[in-house]
Amino acid sequence: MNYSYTILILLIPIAAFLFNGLLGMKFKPIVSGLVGTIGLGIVFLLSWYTAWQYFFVGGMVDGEFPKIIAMSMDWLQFTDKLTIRMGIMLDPISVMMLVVVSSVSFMVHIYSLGYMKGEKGFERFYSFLSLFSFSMLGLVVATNIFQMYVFWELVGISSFLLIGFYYQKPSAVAASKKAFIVTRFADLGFLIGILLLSFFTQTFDFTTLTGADHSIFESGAAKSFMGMSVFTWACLLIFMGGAGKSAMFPFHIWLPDAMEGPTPVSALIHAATMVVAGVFLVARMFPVFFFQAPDALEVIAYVGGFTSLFAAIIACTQYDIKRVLAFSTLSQIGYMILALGVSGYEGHEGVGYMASMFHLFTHAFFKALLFLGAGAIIHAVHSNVMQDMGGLRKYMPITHITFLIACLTISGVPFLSAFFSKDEILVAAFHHNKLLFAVEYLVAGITAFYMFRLYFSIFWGKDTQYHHTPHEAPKVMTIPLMILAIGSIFAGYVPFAKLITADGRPFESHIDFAIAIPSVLIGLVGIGLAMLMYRKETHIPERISIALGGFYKTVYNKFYIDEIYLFITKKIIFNYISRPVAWFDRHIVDGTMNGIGWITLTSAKKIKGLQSGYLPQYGMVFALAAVVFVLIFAFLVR
Amino acid sequence: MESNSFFLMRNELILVGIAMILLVAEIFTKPEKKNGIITLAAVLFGLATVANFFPVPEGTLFGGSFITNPMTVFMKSVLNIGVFIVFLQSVTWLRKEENHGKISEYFILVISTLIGMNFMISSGDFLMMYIGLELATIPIAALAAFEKFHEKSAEAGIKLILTSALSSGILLYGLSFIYGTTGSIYFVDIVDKISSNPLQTFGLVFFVAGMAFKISLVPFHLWTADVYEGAPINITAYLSVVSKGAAAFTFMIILFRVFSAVTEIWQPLLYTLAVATMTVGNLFAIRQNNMKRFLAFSSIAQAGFILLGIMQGGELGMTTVVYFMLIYVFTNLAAFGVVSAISEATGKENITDYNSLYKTNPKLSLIMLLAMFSLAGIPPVAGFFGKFFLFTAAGAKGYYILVLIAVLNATVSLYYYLRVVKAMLIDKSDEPIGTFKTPWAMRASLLICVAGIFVIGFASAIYEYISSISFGIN
Amino acid sequence: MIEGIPMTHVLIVSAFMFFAGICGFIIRRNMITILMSIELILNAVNINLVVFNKYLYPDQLQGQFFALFVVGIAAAEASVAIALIINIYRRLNSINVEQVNEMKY
Amino acid sequence: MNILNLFVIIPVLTVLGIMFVKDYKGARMTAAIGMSLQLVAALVMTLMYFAERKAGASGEFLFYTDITWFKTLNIHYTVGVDSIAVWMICLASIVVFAGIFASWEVQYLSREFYISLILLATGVFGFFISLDLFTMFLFYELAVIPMYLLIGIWGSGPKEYSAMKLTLMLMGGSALLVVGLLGLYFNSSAAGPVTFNLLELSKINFPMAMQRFFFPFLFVGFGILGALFPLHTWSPDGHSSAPTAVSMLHAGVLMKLGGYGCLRVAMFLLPEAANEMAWIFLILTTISIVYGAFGAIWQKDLKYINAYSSVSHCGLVLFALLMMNKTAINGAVLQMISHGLMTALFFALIGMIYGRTHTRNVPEMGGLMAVIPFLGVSYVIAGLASLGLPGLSGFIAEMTVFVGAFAHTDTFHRVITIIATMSIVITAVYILRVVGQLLLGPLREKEYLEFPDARWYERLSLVVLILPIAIIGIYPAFLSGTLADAIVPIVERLTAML
Repeated sequence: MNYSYTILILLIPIAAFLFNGLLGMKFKPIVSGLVGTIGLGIVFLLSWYTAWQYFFVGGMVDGEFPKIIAMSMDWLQFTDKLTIRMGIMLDPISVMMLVVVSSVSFMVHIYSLGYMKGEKGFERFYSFLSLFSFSMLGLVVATNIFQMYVFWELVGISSFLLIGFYYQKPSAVAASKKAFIVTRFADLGFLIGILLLSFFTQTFDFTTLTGADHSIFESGAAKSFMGMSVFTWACLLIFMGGAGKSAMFPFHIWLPDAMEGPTPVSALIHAATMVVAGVFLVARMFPVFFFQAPDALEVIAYVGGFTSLFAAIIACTQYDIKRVLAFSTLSQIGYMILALGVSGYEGHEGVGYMASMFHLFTHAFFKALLFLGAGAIIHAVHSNVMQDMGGLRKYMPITHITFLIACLTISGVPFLSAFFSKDEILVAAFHHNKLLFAVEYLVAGITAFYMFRLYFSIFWGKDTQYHHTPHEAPKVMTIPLMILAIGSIFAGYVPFAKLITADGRPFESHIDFAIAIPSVLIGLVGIGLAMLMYRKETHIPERISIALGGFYKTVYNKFYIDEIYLFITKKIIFNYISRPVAWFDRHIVDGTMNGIGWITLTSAKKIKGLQSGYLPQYGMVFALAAVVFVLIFAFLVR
Repeated sequence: MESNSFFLMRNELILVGIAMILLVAEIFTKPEKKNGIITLAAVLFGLATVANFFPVPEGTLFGGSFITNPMTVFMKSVLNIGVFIVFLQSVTWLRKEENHGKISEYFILVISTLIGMNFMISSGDFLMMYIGLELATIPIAALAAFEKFHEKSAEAGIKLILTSALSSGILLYGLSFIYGTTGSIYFVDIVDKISSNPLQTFGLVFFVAGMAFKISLVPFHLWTADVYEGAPINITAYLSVVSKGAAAFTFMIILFRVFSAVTEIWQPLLYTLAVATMTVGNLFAIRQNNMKRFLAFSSIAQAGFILLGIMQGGELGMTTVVYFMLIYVFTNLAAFGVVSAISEATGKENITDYNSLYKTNPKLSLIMLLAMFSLAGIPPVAGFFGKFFLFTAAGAKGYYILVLIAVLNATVSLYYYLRVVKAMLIDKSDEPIGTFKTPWAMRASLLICVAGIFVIGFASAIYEYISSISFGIN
Repeated sequence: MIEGIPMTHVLIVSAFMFFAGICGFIIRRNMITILMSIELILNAVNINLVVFNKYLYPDQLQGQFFALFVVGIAAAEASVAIALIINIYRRLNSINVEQVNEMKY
Repeated sequence: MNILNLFVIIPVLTVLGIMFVKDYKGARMTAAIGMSLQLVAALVMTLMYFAERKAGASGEFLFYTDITWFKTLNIHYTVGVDSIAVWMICLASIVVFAGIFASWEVQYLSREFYISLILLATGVFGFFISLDLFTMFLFYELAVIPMYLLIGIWGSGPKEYSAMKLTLMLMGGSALLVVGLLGLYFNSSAAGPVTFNLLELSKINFPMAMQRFFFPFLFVGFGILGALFPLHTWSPDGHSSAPTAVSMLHAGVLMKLGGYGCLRVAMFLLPEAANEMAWIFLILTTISIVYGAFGAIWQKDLKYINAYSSVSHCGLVLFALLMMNKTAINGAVLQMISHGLMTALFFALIGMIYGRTHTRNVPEMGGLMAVIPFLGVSYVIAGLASLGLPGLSGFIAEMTVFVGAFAHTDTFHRVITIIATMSIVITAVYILRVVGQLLLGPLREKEYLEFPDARWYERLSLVVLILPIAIIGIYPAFLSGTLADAIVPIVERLTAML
């Protein structure tokens, strides 16, 4: 089976990027828009075709899905063994990611044609979008960890560029900077992890790392540092990178601010694709984690669980709709990470892995849908604060319906996609760790609550008077909404357990009603509460918030994590490190150099008396010197 | 001895002859024609300079008190070149009204000192050496006081004569002990009898002190700055190049010839002197504003570098010293030429007066720039080679620390040489020195200097020749 | 030569003269005196040369000749020096060496 | 006729040519033509070199020519190149070429300007081609001195002070070098003629005591030019006062002389001492890496920021050299080239921006991206290159260095490597800070609207610099794969006694 055509999946977007970036301003904006969109369309088709080929035509080789290296070229050779190769690897998750990324990206491209219409720098927007698609696709098909790192960085930079798209808006600039630096810091961990891992295993390739042969790990297995084995360290550091991109606690702070970017960008990067890169990374390295660093896996599980709860709580208090969505994204990704953390490897043990991927898949659809819907609303209302909205259902029916579907989906209402995936996650958690299960169970309820809080206060609630009546978004925007809605309804019926599993071998999975029913119930409770509080304009929310008092305030301010970071960066790094360093350099180091010069000059001034211009003194010096030298050399030196 | 062996002292005889001719010419030229003497002297001396390049057989005269070998001849040529350039540079100055009556005196005095120096260089015994020394010193005192109506000039003269008298007294006192302990004043006899007994060390040190006075090594240098500043510029140039060079050559030859047995005494002595000279010279030079005084101290510092070569005590050492002196003649005279040109034209002698000289007199300031770089030892000009080879000589002896000190001093010296460059090219000035036309003689001399500065470094043949004729301790 | 005077005594005398001369050079303010003390130094040298010659190497005359030359040159030196001193006197109406320090540092 | 001689002849001819032109137009034209020829010659030479290698030319240095100069001292004019030198020469000629165009508008004493600039270039080229330590040193000093005039006359700010400081510190460095070189020279043979020839010296195993004594002289002597902490302070002042082209050349090429010398002379010739003392200098370089980066965060002046980042990056070069394995040294060379290109690009841009805003103080500017997009984008590219974005040269170099450095098994090397990796985050911080304040955000002044975007010559010099950065970043193999022939012998000599 020949997959060499898959190279096009990478070439087309980069070509589009170069075209729009270098020549874009030469043409009418729409040209570059179309170039980008059509290019992505082709990629979209290719990806689905690939998926079809891989899963159903190529199928399984002796009972498991093979890892196919579609193409591979040496890029940069470090040592005889360690070489970065640029290539394309096809295996269940990468193919799945191809589908997700290309589909969402395609939708966003179409959608943006309407949303960004008339914006200054339209072609720039599209070139960045293409760049992002290129990097993300390159990331998912990476054949080795260093290639992944390369594209990882590229993804980071394109996210930076897109967040800072409105570069004359200081808040946007700040947000983009924050996003880049926070993730960059996390990537440092990733890099060191790679260095460690690659040094001990002498390879970058995933096929070798995740292969059945574990002999490569023997050299390092014995070594330990501060009580943890080398590979635990390596895996934790690598996960640090993942946590950065996926905005896991404590690296989550950049994601809410990232909403400064244009809404389609938020939909694409900060909901569906880039932020799940961390999940993908862990999934990609799963065997390494599972066999070499189980305790790291444990840590991952707790980080995921904590983040999901933490984010869900904050989400209940936010008013900026995009921020609410951002926090919900955090908490959903928390789910996925946790699922990976609690997963096993063999057969049904690996249900967590499967569920995580499954949820990633479904989440991509409904979260993208939510964001695009939000985009449509903002487009209509020219604001993204809840208080300015209400009763929009009359004005924009399509958006309303699709948004509702999405909300229902994320709340885990039966027979919508997320119901299945979330159920699997809960199952995995339940079998592994009761505490985490309890957390996730709770989060399911909270999720339902804040999503419907959002939904009701936008589409129902008070009848706001708009100075110009909101209108439904144009077709080019609504069509993607509908497509995604369909996706988020039916994505759940994809038989994931048959396709994407930890060990590549399919297994039987079935809805565990013992867990499903309660989770549905708590979801409904959440919805009910939200309806009670926000269906009509009531005073319950205020009273509750007043009742909670300090806690509410803390939550509203996102537990002051940002402030803590600000303190560390601004105060510690700037004032207590960088400034002293600068001072030290100017005054001590440089001072020494100038001091030498100063000493020379002053000594020159001091000794000028020697040259008094006074003849007898000359004679005296002369005679004395002669005599002294005689004494020295006639009597001392011999 | 047969007459043609006088051919061995060819250069001296020629010089004496020139002196005589000038004396006669002085008598038989009318007062208004005196300027002709300048041309005459220049031409004659040029011929003499050229003549001295022709090879001479080795040999001795007067029972070994006068020695001639290729090296001495070459050294004399170096001095001749220097003097010739000085003559060219002093034309304008001599044409001035107040010097009108003293033209031939000038030439005769200079030439007689030169004769003295020649004798110093080829001397085979201390008597000859001493006579040469005095002959080379006393007229210079007169020359220093040449502009006798200028207070500074007079002061320079008196300072020079008194201190030099003192120094020669001390030197003689030392020599008397050498004689007393060895029973001879002939180098060839002394050399076997020299040991490191205190009395001879005493003699050696006093001798070194006396020579150090001529080469102006710290702490025997104090007269230098005052005399250089006071004396007329061309005399200063002459002092700083020719007389210093001659003294250095003699010093080196005698150390090699006579005191070869006691290197363990004079090498550490020179070590000390070198360090002191370079350091103190630099420290004083940093502060100077008067160009002549500045160059005086810079030449003191340069003398310190020369010692590095002398200390090596072998052929390498002599080669590097002579090579360096050759370069130094051109370099330093270029600097002095510019100074004197400016001083003749405008009477300004301070570094601060040179501000933005490049605007008005680009050529002069470029020459000055080259001279400064060459003095500082910056490639590609010759100074770099001269200095580097001196360091090599010191390194050959394993004096790495000394080399380090020397090079660091060179760095310091770079500071004040660059000060001049800065003044000329960078600093802005309200009333810069106006554009003026330099007379032909000065141009010619500067041209020669620049040619020398550029060529000598790259032309390794010169170096090879010197090293082929140089000799070391046995 | 005088019988019974050991060489060392003479040498001591000359040494005294030498250092007297040095001190004179340093202490005295009158240029003529300074010149005289230089003469003192040179004479110390002469004594040395002659004595060495006479006591140690009686069979040759190098030292004495040297002394003669020294005397001669000293005369020349003195003449030039005095000329210059006179010149100074014309300029400053004084031959006090303290006044001759216009150039310094 | 050896092609390498061109690299001395062309500049000299150019200088002579400039002497005979009348106005600044002629001068800059002559300079441009000369340096274009130089660039062409460099590329041709590179092709020839690798053609010969492919043809199986063995021997450490190709185009080897040896002419006796000072016979009795056994000083020769010896030239020859290996792949490192080849790439360095390419780098130098690119930067010089770009520099000429970046300083296209110099009119005050322009002839003198171009002459000194090209003299500087001569020194650099001569340094890279020469194999005789004497000539090498000669060219080294020749390269350093014109800096004084260039900064002092055409500089800005406290130019006299900076120029003097820079010159004196670098000359102090060469003072150490003289001692070291003489040490090598006189220990080069117990009997028979001593030599300055690099090849012959590299065959000798010097006694340990001698190595211990002279290695610091050589390494520090070159290290000063490589901005080795704490002797780097000439760099911020010097760069900030220097005119555009000079900062480009100096940071881009001249500072590389330091690293190159450390590798080629200090470490290659005195391997045991290098191994023994590596740890001291490793600590120092680690300090300069982090310290430079932190120093850059606080600066307000664009050039200061860049100077400090140069300290950090050049620190990385020395750091990698001292790791003494194939990968790390490979990375060091890559880092030299990449840093050379991107820092030259930076300084070129700073000069152009300064030419428009007449200030280099970051807080006084803002929102320039909107008015001068070409310069803005180029600046962003330079910034991304310097914070190590994949697809640009910086990433390649840094990763190679880190992988190489990490190949040491002991904790000391591990720890300092990890500390060194920190720098890439700090770099990101200050780069983005500048980009954010300078280019992005709202337009700060009204009159910015009149700013013209890059002129043709500015574009040319920028593109010339950006292209190689991108090419190296996208297809590094053509560069990093070709260095083996130069590095292997060095590494073998360095690790022989371990």
